[in-house]
Amino acid sequence: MDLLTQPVSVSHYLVVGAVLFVCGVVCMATKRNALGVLMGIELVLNGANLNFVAFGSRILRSDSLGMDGQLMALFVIVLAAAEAAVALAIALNFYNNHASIDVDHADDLKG
Amino acid sequence: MAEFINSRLISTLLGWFNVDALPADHWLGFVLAGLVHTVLVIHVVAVGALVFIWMERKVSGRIQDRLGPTRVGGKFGWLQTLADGLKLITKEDITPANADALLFKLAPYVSFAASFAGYLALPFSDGWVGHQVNCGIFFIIAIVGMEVFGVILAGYASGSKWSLFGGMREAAQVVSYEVPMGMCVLIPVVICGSMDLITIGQMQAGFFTNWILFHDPFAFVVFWVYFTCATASVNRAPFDLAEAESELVAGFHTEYSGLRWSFFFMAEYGSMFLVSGLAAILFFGGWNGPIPIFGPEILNLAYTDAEIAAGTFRLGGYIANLAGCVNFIGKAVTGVTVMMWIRWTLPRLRIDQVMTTCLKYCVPLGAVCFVGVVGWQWAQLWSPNDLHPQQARISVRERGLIDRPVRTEGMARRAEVVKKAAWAGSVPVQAGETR
Amino acid sequence: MMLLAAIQWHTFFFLLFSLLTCGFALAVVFSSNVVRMAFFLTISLGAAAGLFFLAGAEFVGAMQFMIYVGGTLVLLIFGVMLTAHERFISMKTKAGEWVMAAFLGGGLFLLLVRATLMVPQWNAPNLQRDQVAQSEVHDSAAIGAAVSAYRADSLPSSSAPPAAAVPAGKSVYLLPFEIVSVHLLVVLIGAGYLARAKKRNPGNAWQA
Amino acid sequence: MSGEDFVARLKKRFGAKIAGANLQGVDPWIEVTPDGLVEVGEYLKAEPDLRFDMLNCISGVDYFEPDAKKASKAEWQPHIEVVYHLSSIAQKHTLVLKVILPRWKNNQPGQLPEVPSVTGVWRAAEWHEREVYDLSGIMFLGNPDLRRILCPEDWVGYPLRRDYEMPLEYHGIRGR
Amino acid sequence: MATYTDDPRIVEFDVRTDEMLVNMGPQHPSTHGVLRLVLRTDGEIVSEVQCHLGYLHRCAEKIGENLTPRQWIPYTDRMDYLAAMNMNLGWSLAVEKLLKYELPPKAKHLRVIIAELGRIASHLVGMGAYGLDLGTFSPFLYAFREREKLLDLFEEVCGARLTYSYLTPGGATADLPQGWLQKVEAFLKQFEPVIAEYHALLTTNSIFIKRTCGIGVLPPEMAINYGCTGPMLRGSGIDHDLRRDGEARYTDMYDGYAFEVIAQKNGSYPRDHVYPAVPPEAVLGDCWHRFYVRMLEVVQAIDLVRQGMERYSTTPGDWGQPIKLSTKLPKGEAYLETECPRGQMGFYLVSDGSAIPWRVRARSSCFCNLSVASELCHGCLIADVPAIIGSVDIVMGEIDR
Repeated sequence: MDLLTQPVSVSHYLVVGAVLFVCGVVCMATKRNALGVLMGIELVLNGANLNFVAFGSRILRSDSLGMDGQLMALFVIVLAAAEAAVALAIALNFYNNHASIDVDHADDLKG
Repeated sequence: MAEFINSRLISTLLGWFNVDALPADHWLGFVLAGLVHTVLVIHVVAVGALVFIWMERKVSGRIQDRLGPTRVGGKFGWLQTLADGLKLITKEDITPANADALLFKLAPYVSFAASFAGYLALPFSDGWVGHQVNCGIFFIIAIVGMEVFGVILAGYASGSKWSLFGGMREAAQVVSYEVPMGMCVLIPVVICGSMDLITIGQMQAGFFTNWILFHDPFAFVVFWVYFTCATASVNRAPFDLAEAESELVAGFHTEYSGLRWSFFFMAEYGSMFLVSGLAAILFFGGWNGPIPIFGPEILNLAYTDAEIAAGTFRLGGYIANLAGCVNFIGKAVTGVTVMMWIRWTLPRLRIDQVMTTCLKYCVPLGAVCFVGVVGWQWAQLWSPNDLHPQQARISVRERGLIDRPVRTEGMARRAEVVKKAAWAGSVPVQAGETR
Repeated sequence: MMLLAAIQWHTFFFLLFSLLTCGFALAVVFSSNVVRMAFFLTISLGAAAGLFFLAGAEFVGAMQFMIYVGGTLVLLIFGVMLTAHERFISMKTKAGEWVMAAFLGGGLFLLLVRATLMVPQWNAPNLQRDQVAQSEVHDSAAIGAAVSAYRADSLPSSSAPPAAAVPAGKSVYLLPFEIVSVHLLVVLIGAGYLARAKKRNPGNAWQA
Repeated sequence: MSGEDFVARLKKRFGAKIAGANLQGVDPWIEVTPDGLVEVGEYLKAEPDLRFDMLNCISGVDYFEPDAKKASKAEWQPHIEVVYHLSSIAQKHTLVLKVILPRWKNNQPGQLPEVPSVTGVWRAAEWHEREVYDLSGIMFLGNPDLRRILCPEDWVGYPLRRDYEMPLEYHGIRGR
Repeated sequence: MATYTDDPRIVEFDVRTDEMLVNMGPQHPSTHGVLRLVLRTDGEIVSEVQCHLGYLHRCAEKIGENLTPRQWIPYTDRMDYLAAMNMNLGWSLAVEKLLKYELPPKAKHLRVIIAELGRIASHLVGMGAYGLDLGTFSPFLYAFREREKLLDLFEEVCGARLTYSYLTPGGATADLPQGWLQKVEAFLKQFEPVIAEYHALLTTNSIFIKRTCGIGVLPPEMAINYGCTGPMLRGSGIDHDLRRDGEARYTDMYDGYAFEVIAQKNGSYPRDHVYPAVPPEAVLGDCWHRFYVRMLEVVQAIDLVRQGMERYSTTPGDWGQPIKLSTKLPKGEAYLETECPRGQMGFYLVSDGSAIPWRVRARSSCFCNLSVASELCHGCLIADVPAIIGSVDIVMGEIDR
């Protein structure tokens, strides 16, 4: 109950960010489906985003990064979208050429 | 609201039992206020869907030279949808053997939740909003885009090829239409300088010439683009490809029955109202009537800024707000009716034609209008709007009609930002800004 | 009653959203069905958007909804459906990989949390946050302004003239913003290039 | 389009492949042997003054009387006829061709009589031949997709044959 | 996204999806009854369509071998149940041809009136249902509003609204009731202006034009080769109508009537000065033209009904008593085709001299028209499949018999 009665601090956010980050890393490491790996990357990026936003939030800390945190988060989101599009295109091309989406089979680059 | 509940209702109640009054920011008030808001908004969606489905039947009936429902619940078949709802509840809830059961069961709720969440930021009248999000437009557009998610899930999880086609079509269509829709929505934002729907609504107060629709020719054109895109993004005919009953049987909800099926419908009608309401706020003055009966110009009943800031309650102000709410709902329902009218008139487009409409017509038109509106503002060309909005406020004040400061906080803040920045010497002051 | 009265509602919602975020992130990791993974990821990221809202970054939250949840994930699911062969829907991971990943992940997590908790400033909640929230310029217009040229949140006070390399009040984000825009354009063109129809000789593999 | 002259003209060209003709009936007809059918069809379609470009109908008619008493009185021997109704859109005239076949190939019940398919001449023949195959039990050699069309694919027997008996049961559904 | 292509065989997408076999039907909203189409699709592009028939097979031909011709009339009703009058007519004429039966002239005019009204009723459904196929519901109800009035008229004539069994060998089962012609005239007067509504809702609607123009183009040679008839054939620009070009026994009925075949000649339709112009996107033989031919045929049918009524009321004599039920058929065979709303419906009748025919055969118009559908659907989008099948205007009862 201690958790509930205390105001949220930056480190609360950082822990959540860490969980997302680690989940993403594990996801990237264990998934054999290329799209699963892609989802892991999204999780990692989001973990980072949470940190940026937390550091930039005036609500959590009075001497915060200010707007820079939010701006970085925005850049990350936008770039993640672009990255997803490119990665998806690669995955689909891989699928077309190999009739598989298993990244374990992706070790030959002959296409 | 929370303060009101705490300080007025609960404290009065407690007073009868000689218990100490609660502080204005007591949690109980917040919870109750939240509950009241939720229940209100749920009713807008759920009862709205009931009414709209009834209306759709009546409208389509009249369009098609027949009567529509006439029996259940009196002369006009008022209760037809309710009867149907009861029927749907009692129907067997079937999950196909091929379906991904978890996702299949969740999908309708995802759709409904997305549609419902949009109402969080939709103001029904001046200040009557679930939560005033300062980027409300953006929020609603994002949420409307979320609804597609439930549809895709339903399409995939049904384990039926027709459903899958429906889901894929929906995904392609909605993702594409978000682009022009975003552009169209930006235009009122550019004109008002705020993403806050309440601010945008407030700025259009006064006579109907102040509606953004009439701001300039580009804004006028862009409304039609917006309405087209909105129709497409909520999946209404002629863009209802995801369900396309003559091609895909019923598309993404082919395999659904009973209550789950009805959730999709609630979501659909909820979204229809949502985008129509957004259109009303963005282009048609929101809750402001064509003639400002309650405004300072005529009866002067509406709340003043000071009153809003202080949270005072006054009957006149309340009535003005109520009238605004009626006004707003009227406008939104008109939008919904037009969508119905279109649905029962036009044949359905083909998927590639839908894409063409989006990419070849809506996007370029939206872009041109965007540039046009920016140019219009920059050149300070004449506009029936009587405003570059904040100036209009000022001019009204100068004419001595009202003596209150610029009411829109967001505007004031932004003006301040610009002023400071100008001081910093980094940006030229934009045309139309106050110095 | 006492307990309820003591609850910080901001914290309550934070916990709610963070539980959703973390729970569904874990579900993503442990699910082997790729479509369900995508669905869990959506909820996880949606809840993360809620956390953004709670931190006062409303614009970023809405952005997260629109681009991540509405765009990127729909794209992902699209990809999932295009490759939705039965054998790719569920792909099991070998036990050895799980062990490896558990070690790696666990170590990483401990490291991160330790690092987090080591800085006392980060642990201290902001007790004046109500006042801060009032004065904070979190209008989306300010973000727009910051992206393009100037900053509303770090204007110099009149007493202290700017001395840094980047003058206070000015924003350094114009160039990155432009780069991102060009990048997006390139991606758009690339996507169009990939999806275009190619003419090939008649009687190709299509008929087989 | 079936006067004496026309028959003579065909006979001159195809000889024994024109097996006979009946010019007295309501609809006069010309009989063609199975091996000459495609050839005659191509000729009829190509010849500029004939131009039988449309195949209206193919029908199978089974001449068989299961009742022995009546059969003895019948004027014909049991046989099966395939009737081709042709018309010309350009020349506005019609023609009836017939191919007469034994009821069973080599007189062994169960072996379907064979006719070459005219699908190559008139595409319309494809479905008509399938229908005749389905209902009357005539094999059309060269039809690209000779499957049952109206009856289910696992149906037994040819319903429009005179000696056909409705099955007692089909997939658990009572027949007679 | 997939783009529309003329021939998928020469186009490949870099992002390819797997081919999918999809069942359209037997229970599907736009297959007009119980037709099953198996589509092979690559994304939204259909590469192959296979029709499976027989779900409505009711052994009409087999039944015909056990009934006298007049008794078989109700079975013809159930073939093309949307134009049952025309089915009755076709069979009656075939039987009369075998009997060499001469009709009284008044009966012929009666038959013209009834057959052309039947054509209007049928095309109304065809038109409305085509709207349904393209996703607009209202024209369907507008069409049925008028059709209902027509059915009222038929009901007055023969007591039935769908399966009339009115025209029989020898004439008709009864004369037209008193005052009926006035009612028909009143109906036609009311109906004529309504056609403009249909044109506004469908023919000239720009979405409709976009959905139908250039889709499912049927070249005239292919149409003939596949044995397509009726509006399918005329929609491809072939000037052929059995009412003019058919057998004497049938064309007799229309002798002296002012009548023009509805087909595009020299780039224009006989009546297109009155009705909307052909849109520039339309290609001869596409869905739009097939639809348009039907619309114009309705107008022409109105004209023929008017002429028929005038002749009927001025011709003295008998309206044509039906032949006796036990009339012996002469030995021999007869085949006759008539121009039904959906194409040429042929009946073939073989007799061994008894009252019951030895063999009865019905040549269905839709059967041939549908056989070309898989060729037309080659390489179209899924959404075009209902558009094409709808433009063929099939009635499964007639196909499966």
